[in-house]
Amino acid sequence: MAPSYHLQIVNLLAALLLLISFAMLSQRRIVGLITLFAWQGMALAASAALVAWATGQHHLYYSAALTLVLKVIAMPWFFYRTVRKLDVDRDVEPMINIPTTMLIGIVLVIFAFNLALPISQFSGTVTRSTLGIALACVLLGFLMMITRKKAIPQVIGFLAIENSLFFAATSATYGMPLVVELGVALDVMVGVIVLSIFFFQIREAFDSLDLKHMEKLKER
Amino acid sequence: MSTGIVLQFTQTLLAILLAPLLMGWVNQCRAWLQGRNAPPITQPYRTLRKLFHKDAVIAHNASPLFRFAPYMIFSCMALAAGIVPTIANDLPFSPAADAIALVGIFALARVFLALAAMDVGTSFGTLGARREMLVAFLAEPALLMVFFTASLISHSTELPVIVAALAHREFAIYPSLAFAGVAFWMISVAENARIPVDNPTTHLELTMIHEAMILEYSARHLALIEWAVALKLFTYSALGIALFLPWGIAEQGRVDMLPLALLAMIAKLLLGGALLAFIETISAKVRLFRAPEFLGTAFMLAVLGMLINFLLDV
Amino acid sequence: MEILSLFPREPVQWAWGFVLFWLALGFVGLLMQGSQWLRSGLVFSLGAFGALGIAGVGVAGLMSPASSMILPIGLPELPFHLRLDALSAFFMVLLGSAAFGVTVYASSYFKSMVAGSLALLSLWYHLFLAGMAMVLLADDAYAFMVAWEVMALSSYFLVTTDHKIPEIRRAGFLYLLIAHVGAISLLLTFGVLQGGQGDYTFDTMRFAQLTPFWASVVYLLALFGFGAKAGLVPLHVWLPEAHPAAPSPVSALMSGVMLKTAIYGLLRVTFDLLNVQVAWWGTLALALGLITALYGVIFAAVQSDMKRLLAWSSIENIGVILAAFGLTLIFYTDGKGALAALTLTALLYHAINHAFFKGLLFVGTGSVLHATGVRHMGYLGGLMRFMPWTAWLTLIGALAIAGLPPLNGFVSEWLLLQAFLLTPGLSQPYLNMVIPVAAATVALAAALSAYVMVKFYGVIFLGQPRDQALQHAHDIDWAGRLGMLWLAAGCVLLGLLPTQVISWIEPVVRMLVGQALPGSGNWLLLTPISAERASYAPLIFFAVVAVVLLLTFFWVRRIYHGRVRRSDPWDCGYPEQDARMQDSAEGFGQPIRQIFEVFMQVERETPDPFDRQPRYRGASLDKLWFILYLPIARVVGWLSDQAGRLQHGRIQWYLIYSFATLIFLLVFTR
Amino acid sequence: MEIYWLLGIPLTGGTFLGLWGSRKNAPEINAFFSFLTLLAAAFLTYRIVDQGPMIVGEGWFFIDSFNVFLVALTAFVAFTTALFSRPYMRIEKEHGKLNDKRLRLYHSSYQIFIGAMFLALTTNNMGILWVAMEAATLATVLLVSLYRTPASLEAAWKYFILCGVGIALALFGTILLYFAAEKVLGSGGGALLWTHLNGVKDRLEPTVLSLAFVFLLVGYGTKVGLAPLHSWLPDAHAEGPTPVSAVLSGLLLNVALYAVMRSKVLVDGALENDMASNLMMGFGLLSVVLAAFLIKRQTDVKRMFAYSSIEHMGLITFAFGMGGPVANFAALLHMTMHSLTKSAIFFAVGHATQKAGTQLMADISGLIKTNPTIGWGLMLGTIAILGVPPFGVFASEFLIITTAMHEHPWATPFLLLALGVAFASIFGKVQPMVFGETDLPKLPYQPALTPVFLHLGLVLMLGLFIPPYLAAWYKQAAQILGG
Repeated sequence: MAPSYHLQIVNLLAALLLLISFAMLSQRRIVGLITLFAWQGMALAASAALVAWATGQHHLYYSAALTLVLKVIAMPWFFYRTVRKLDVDRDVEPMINIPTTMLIGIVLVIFAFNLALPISQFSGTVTRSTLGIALACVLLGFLMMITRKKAIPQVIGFLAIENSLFFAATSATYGMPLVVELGVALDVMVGVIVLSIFFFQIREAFDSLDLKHMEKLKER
Repeated sequence: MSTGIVLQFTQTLLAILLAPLLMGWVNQCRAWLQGRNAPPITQPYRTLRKLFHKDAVIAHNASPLFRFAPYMIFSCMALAAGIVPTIANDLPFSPAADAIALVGIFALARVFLALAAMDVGTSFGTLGARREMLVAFLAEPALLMVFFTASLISHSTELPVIVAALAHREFAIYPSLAFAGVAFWMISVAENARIPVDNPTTHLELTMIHEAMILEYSARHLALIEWAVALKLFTYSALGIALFLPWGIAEQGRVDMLPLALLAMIAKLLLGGALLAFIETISAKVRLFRAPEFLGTAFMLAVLGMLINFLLDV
Repeated sequence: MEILSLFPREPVQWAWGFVLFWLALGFVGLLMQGSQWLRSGLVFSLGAFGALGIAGVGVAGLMSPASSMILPIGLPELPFHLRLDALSAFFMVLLGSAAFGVTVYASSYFKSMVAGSLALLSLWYHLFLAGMAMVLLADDAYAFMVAWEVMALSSYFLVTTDHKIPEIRRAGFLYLLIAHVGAISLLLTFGVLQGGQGDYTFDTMRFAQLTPFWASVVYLLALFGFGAKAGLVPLHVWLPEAHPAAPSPVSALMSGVMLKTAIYGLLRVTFDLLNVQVAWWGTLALALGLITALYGVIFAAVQSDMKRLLAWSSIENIGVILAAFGLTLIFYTDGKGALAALTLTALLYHAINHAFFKGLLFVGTGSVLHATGVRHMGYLGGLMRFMPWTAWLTLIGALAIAGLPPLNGFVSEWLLLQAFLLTPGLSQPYLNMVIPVAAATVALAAALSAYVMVKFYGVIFLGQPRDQALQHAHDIDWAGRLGMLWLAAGCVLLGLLPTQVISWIEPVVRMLVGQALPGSGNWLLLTPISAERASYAPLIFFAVVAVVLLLTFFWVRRIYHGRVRRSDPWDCGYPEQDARMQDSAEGFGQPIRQIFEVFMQVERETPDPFDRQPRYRGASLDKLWFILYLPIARVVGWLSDQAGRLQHGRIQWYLIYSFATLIFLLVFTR
Repeated sequence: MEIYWLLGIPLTGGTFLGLWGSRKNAPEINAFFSFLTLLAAAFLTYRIVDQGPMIVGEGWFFIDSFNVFLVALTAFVAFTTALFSRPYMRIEKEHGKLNDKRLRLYHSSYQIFIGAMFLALTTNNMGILWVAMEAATLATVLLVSLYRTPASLEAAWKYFILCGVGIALALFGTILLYFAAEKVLGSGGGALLWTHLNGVKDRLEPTVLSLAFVFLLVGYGTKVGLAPLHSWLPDAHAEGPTPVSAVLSGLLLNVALYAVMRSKVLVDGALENDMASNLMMGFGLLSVVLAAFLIKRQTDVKRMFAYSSIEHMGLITFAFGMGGPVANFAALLHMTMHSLTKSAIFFAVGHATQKAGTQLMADISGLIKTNPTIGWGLMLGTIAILGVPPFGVFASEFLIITTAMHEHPWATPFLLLALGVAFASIFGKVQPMVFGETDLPKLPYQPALTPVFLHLGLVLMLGLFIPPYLAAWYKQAAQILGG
């Protein structure tokens, strides 16, 4: 059994993750959003590594490294590039104003927690309580996707969901089998590539990344 | 059986021969009532004779149906007169056609008359046919209902059985029969083209029904139709008598009763004819559009009679 | 010996053989690259031969006990079960005998069609026949439904043969839609009837023990499903559209035979598959039947399109049949077997009668259409002189359907009315009240149908031609005449030999209600109950009329000279004589319209005094369409608008849907 | 062994076509690879029918009669679609809607898409199943936006985002599954193998599994197109090229439903209640009804048939929800029939729209005149999909509706209503397209309609006669699904 301060650190990281999610929710500028996303990835990698060290699940080191490479370096860099290229770095007006979003977010967190409460009892892992936080992050990411009106923030929300899923996988269950991890990572990478193609297509079709141009297909 | 056959033929023949007489009698009564000096009672026979002697004039575009119809109508009426018990009961023909079939026979004759009227394609012919069918579609079911009322009492649709049931049993009051009687009266007035529904003596195009249909007929065809009309009147009167005052009709195989029956029959017919003439004189012809209402009333009365029968009599 | 063992013995095997023959014929007709004569003449006359075979099989089936077989097709646990018992055998006879005449007629009617469409048409036509036969043979729910829908589908394609015309397309669409909805409700019927665990054979259904509630559910669903096919008011709207749209022989089959398959199904489910009957079923069916009969005949009276008129009159006849069905149920549930037998006999008798005279009338209009190309009665008239065959044969049909003795229509009506007369003493008193009114309604409908037929026949065949072109109308050729002759002969024989026909029907009646009519010893005399009760001897009747007629004729001829002079019609001496002065179809229907205007949505187009060429147009439309069907359509449209609102293009909203669903489920499943 | 061929051929095909680029006979090569895949699938199927279920590759792959029949179906439809797309895409190119680059993209990702679906079907590992589903999505996103028109881009974007989110939820569900499993099976690779899970399903923790199933259902359900998660489906089907629409609604939806069913089996084992069944019945009914009413207001033919796919998927889901041998059998049968018929319809529609130059039904009429085969193909296909016998769709609908009436009578009014409305809407719109007059000239080229009539012929045959081995196959599958 690993000494308890590991757990405290992991829980701390979990709290940090939640905090970052909230920050993303309230962040207006895209660049800031990307930075937060990078930080989230960092926290993720750290927690993965920590859990790996604490529990001796070595394959978690690989996933930690993978996360570091993908989500802290590759993707943020890519997003910065895109934003610069398409210069879309303006203030992002969310559909619902920030305070309201925050309130909804808090409600969601409470909901997630007492949803996860009965489950975490059964967890054999040291970091059972993190499941609730992961779930909360998923829901917050979802909320962010709903509230943002531009393409890139929406995608970042999507990736935030991916992050929290990954967090759930690592901290709550000590990681999925490595193959799955790799597969997931691969999918995420391909997804991002596809996205990059998309951004340019959308850009050249609508010459902006604002989603309001994409409401033509409907029942009328 | 042989007596039955003989009876059957005599009765049918008698009916065919006597029918115009009844017509003449009615006309005579009416003339008296209206204060005219009457034609002789044999006037109808003279008319028939005259008509048979004439050359037939037929429209160019008349089809064979036109010439075939009068014979058809006549023979239908003859059969009808044959199966209604006038003087003797339980005739060999009568099982061949019961009350419902009788209605069917009338309908057959009527349809042929209407078709013949439409055949030449004159404005009046079609008009008459339409009006005739209009009258019929209410009168026919009403007549059927009258028969039903009678046959619900006698538990049979066989005319002889009905008559037997009504005549040869202890006297009983049937409220339903009262309704049926009134209905039957109204129906027979309509069916025989009498006032107040139709007027056999008018040729005013606005009002005529029956006359309009036979406008194109002449000579022997006309004669046959006239005769058929007389037969119809006779048959209806006989029916009314058989249903509503059947006393005196000879029972099964009672040949000795026949003369009495014959006398009773004639008496009743004279009475009925006079009554008909009287009512015709005192009543005015209704407008054609009122005719459906008149007949509707008859229909309702008949149905009511049947209902009453279910309520009270059974 | 091998050959002999291959050789079918049971009637059902023969029936299946003939069905196969029809199917094969259909595809041969599709693929055959021959002359028109080869196609229409050969294929259709072979089809007629098949029909004759089916009729023969039916007769054999009536004679012999029920025989059944199993085909190696269908669902895995559920191969097609076929069974030929008395009931299906009787309807087989109906199908075969009516279809024979119609198909013989068709072989000459379709001669003038273009090759391509004729090839398709012969395929659908024979598929249609085969489908109807299979409906009668099927002994499990799946086979039944397949046959049922094949019948509907092929008839749909027959209806839309001339699909260039939008009205016809609309008619076909309406037809298939209502047929499909009815079919779904039949599915539900069988869903209740099935033993569960997917055993759909009728045999197991016969032994299914249902509570009265579920039995009633089955009955109502079946009434809906079969009623939709039979044209029961208010499910009748497709019928006056589809039947006129189809080519006349097809209309004849649809009206004469296809509607009867619905009656067959109703009898099968109610009396054979269900082993519990509830009293009020009969009253419901009786009421619906009477309403249908009256509604149909009233609208028939105001039609001006001849085929539409016939279609409405089909609705009337179905109504009469359904009323008989209701009476049968009433008597049966009331334990009055003899009366049930009587009404059931009347029902079956009327069914086969209608097959014959309606078939005859429809092919009659077919040859009118063929000769003149006109369906609207306002442009016809006087055809009796140009096409005597058609005219005289149609006259028989018209008299028969008008219920006049001594033809067949009268017999069934007579039997039905007798049943009405025998009702006193039913256990429920309220029925004793209902019955007289019912009897009155039936009588009224019958009388009105006479009105309708006088209009139909008089306007089309009598009077002066309303159009000069009609002068050149030519009669149909010999094959067509042969077909019509067969149908007309059927009308006459069914009218003259009721006792024989009833003795054929007897096994069916015995099978369904347990007993049959007591036959009188005398083969001339039709006595349903007893000689005192009622009797009818059409042969004597006919003989007397004929004899009297001949006697009078010869007497007149002998005594008086037969000189005849031809001249213009007199017409009260009016100088102007014009074909347009005759009653038009609308004019003839006018009084009825005036009396029953409440049921109709009347559209009039009256000319004002200053019209250059004044013309009058009047149409009496079915009010039910406006007060029932259009509102339903509107409600559906409104609902779909509401549904459409959900889909309004904004991705955030779509995400909210998923989010809400997720949250809801999470809350819901805790 | 066949299994590796099955997975290998499409992937090599994809890469090869990617390299081969737009040389002239790329479509033929595409069809050729699809044919090889079909062969491999046939061998595999034969093996399974011969020897029963088997586990390959130290437990990574598991093939039983349930997924092998989907494999066969997928391979077959993929092959016929390749045949159809060969002339179709050529003409699209002639019309200038496509260029060589996109055609190459189309061909290579078509193969990869097929490969991904095979992986999803054959894998034994719930995690890999998820990965494969995601891969299939990614492979098709760019196909949907192949025409680069604003509309197609929008459709693809919605497809990507909605399905991405959905699939992410499915991943969370999978994690929860693993979370519950590792306590029974211990952590490591074994804990996600379906066979192992199936072995111990009654020991899995119910509360966790119910939660997991909610996530899995919402996640994969999005890809099945269950209302109200269906919003992406009509857009993607209507805007993508027709072959893609055909495989999307003919195959992808099935595979997604397959994933749902795999997890349902586990959940049913773990929870003794019928929570999963009720959920599926609810979703199914909702989809059927909603789709029926949405069909009524369509003007675009492909969009309309996309909604009809939703309707049928709803029907299948409802049937699976009812459970029991008959309903499961019916649902599997309906899966087959729907894929065959719907893809056939899309083929016919593709040619029709290509000829008319529009997807608006109002502007298409008289197909029977311009090209009888297309006309009759569309007409018969429509009749088949509407559940009119003797076509096979009726067989399954017959079983579904009768069973529903027998076991859940409350649901039947909705079914009756929905089927009636759907029939009226679809048939009322297709009839004037097929029948009636038109001024369009006859087709200049011969359309590739062999697939259409091949499919319809099969559907017709299955409606009248289901071969015993096929039936046995269905029955085993139904049993696996807890018959």
